[in-house]
Amino acid sequence: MRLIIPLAITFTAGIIMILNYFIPHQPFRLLGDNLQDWYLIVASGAIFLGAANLMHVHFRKIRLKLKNWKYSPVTIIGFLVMFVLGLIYGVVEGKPFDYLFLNMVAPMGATMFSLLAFFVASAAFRAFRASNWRATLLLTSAFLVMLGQVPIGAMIWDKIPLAKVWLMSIPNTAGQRAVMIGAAMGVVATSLRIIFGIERSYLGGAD
Amino acid sequence: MNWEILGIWLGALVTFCLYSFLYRDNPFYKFAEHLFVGMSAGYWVIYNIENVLIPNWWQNMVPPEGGFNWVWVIPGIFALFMLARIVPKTAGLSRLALGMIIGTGAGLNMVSFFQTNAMSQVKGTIISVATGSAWDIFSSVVLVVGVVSGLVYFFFSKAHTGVVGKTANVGITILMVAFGASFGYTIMARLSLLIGRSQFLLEDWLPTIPRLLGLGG
Amino acid sequence: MKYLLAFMTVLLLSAAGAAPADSPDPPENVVTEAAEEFQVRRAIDLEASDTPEDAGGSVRLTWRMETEGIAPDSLGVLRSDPSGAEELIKTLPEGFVMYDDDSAEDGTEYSYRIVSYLDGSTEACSDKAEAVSSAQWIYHGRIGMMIILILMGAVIVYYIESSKRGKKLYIREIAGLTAVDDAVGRATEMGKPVLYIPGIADMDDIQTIASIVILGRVARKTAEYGSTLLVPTSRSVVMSVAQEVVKEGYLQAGRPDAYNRENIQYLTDDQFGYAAGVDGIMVREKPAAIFLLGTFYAESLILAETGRSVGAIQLAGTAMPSQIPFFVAACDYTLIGEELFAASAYLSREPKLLGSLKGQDAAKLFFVILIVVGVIAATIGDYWSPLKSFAEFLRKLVTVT
Amino acid sequence: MAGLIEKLGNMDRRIIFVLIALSVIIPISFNLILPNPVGAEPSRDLFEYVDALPEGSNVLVSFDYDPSTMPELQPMAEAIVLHLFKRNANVVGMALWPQGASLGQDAMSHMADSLGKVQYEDWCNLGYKTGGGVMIVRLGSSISAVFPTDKDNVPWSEIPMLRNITDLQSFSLVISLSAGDPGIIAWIMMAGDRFGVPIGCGCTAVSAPQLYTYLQTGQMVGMLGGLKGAADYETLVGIEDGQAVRGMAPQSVAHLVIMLFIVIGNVAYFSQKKKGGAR
Repeated sequence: MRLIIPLAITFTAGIIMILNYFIPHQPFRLLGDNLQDWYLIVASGAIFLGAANLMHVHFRKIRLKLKNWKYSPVTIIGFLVMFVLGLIYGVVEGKPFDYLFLNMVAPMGATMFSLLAFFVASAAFRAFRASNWRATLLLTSAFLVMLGQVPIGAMIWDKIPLAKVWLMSIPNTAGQRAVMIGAAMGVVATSLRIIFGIERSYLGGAD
Repeated sequence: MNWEILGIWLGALVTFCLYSFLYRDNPFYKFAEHLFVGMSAGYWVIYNIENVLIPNWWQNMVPPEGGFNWVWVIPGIFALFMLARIVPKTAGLSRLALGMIIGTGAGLNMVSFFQTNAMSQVKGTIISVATGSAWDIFSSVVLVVGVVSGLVYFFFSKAHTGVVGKTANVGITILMVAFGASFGYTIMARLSLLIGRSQFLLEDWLPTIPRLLGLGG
Repeated sequence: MKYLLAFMTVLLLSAAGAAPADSPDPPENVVTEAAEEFQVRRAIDLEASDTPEDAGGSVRLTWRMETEGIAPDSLGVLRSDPSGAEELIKTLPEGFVMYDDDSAEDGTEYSYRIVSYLDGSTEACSDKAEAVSSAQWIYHGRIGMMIILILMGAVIVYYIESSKRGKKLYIREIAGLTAVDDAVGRATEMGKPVLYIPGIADMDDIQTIASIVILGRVARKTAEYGSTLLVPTSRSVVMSVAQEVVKEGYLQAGRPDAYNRENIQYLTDDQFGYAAGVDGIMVREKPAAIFLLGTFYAESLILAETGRSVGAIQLAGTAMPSQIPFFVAACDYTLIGEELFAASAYLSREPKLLGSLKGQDAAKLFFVILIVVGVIAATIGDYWSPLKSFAEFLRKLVTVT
Repeated sequence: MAGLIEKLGNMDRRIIFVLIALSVIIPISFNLILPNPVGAEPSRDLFEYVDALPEGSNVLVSFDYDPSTMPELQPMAEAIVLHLFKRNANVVGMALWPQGASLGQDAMSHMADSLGKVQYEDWCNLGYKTGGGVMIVRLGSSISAVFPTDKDNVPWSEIPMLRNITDLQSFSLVISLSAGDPGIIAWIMMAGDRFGVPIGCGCTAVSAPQLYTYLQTGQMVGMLGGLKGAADYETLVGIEDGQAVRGMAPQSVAHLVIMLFIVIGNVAYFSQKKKGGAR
């Protein structure tokens, strides 16, 4: 019983968004636009929930002296510094909040991102082994494309860059398309199940 | 105090701390990781306030030029429902907000995925395979066969035996070639990121050391 | 030399043209012969029409500017209603060739003209153009898609209903999903936790929802086996939904006492901040099984490689085509694209979910046939034109604007 | 020996990490430049197309990017503009992205100065206009109607080199340096498909894979993809120590290291398998 109202809201919202896509006439245009704005606001407002949880988890860690609790103050202070500076100075360029973002948060993000250069290497080393013919194909096409990407490929044989182009434009396109079309079917079916209330486990228990 | 140099040093410091993870987990990484999680969480809270809640909600509800738009109370209430989870007694209210978020997402995703991922991809595959050189014809055939057999691989209600099985086999084979090519192609972009960080350390940070020593001496 | 001559001529011409405009007393607000005398460019070919496929209240104006003469510094859009009263509705910077009048009333016939201003005075004026605004009920370019979508929805709903009525449906083995039990079992034996990562997208993303449904199944398994389940999330809403779903899973397994809310925690919305945090959890908690299901971007390999290095069994799944290769390379099992969405049906074996899978297959079959027939028609159409137009028709059917 | 190979097959991934780091740091520190031979690639196609243009051809270059993608696209822009100037083409610049106009200005004036080319006679910059694809269609009927003046408000009629340019079909080639949308796809659909103007493109490495289709169908005459494409064009034009060519050195070394590891992994795998089979 407690699920009926949420499911009704889900249904209404879903149907409005679909109709809004096909019908330019009012009231669907207005409803659809509003719903998207509202969605954004509700999802953004929820961030306080996450922030509260983060603080709760780390304060609890300190209180109960759980494993690695000594690092929890770092998270708490880091959060509070950014939060308070943001409230005081706003996101204006050249202010402390912006300074800390540019000189600490952004470089940390870039560094984590760049770890990928190491991880693609180790993943390639371990995964690309010709253990069966399908793995051999995976390995060969990766190897050819890598060769085609750098000058050494053309030095070995001037057709290697061409092979790279072909692999990227034909089998790669075909594979991507198959995955995309299939995934779209999955999305449509799942959305339908959600809108019609057949899939409702995301709401948790029925009672 | 030179703020620019301090900034470069802060950036370099956290960069080294995070890179130390490549060796093994260690106190430096733990420190930087906890700092990163905390600071970025704080950043995103402010970001959401400044870029969504104030312009998209507050300024619509209470326009700077005066007045009050009652409609905008509704998303505010839904957002409060979401936050009601903090108190166990009112946690059930969050389902209303959840229903709205998920319904909107489902409706929106359904049509947009169908358009960009299904319709346009199918359209791109309806081609004539008999144009150009022998090689072009071969390529077009591979493209069409790849898409079709790839789709057959995703059939769930048919056992992969007989013709279906053979076609599905061709499909997964082409998928593997595609994955290999895509992996190989991406390596360059990933290395560029490392090159960028190395240039920061070698060309921005390293030269500040003699300058600092010069200042100190 | 040729250029130089041309340049000189142009200079002379423009000097001659520009001089009167700079004269001390410009004529004021007259749209008379003066316009021609000074040759200020005017708008030509003005066309007004109802803005297509909108909710009404809008008229679209398009025009071109003359290419000879002095450029005006701004343009004015004048509108007169049936009573004949003319008003200036918009002043545009020079260079515009299009304007949507969004203040039109549906059903009223308006007459428009564009005037050219120079130094604040009206120097030239276009011919008039009339239009009536109206609202439309459908986007014409989306009718084909609507038909296909309705058909697809009907087929899916049909199969769901027929399987609810007890029709037995076959579903093929999905490599990887059979491993869920083993993975959780192994974690229990080793006394290590299970780590579940629901991607970095928010709850509106269908992949996240699919992942959350699977999380419910995994939670039930961990509750039955009695191992710890850790769920770090990158979105607040996902965190609260995950808490709800995991709690329900433990309840269904009859172990509500074992549910620990603290194990499902929010880290940060930041993509790489989240990756750093999850990496930390992986190396410190050393999970025996890791599930990476949902929407992933570049962080996919950062997570999968670190998980690999701590020796966990990894099961990944995503519909992001660009990230699948990395999961295939670094994980033990990978659900590719649509398999992620099929997983909940496969794991639960609920008839209505299986029915929707069957419906998906029917839809795929439709597209396969469409592609095959289309390609054959287009290919033969190169030599026999009736088939060419049929191929064009099929292509148009799947064209969305 | 066999034991060593086996050990190599299971080597600690940290050894790979160290070698990857070195293969990036060393070339950067020593400013290494490696030869960059260009095979029969889309970048060569574009170069040869430009190279075969008759002297005095009109070429439109659209700078559809912003500073975030400069590392990849600016070297392309400079190399292409240099080549066009060397071919004595009339270069007309414009932009679909607001910040592209000034980036294009930098590239064109920099290259023009080095070759003694004169603004308004050999090149000009029409600047930025909003509207993407819709605007491009308008260029098909009249360019001066959309751009009555250039970027610095010099009237169309006062720019001598524009005298013989009326619409898109006045151009022998359109090159879009494209970082996304609006960009090359709009040019292909609106200028290429509708008005039959040959289209060339320079794009980021991320967007290159999806653009290969247009090469296959002949909707583009050539393409520069990412840093490699930029380095190719620099090499073909003869810029020996270009920005992109220098950036390719760490890329090449690191690629080689990764490929070497793949080979080692497979050798180890097979030697192990052989041993297992013998048992």
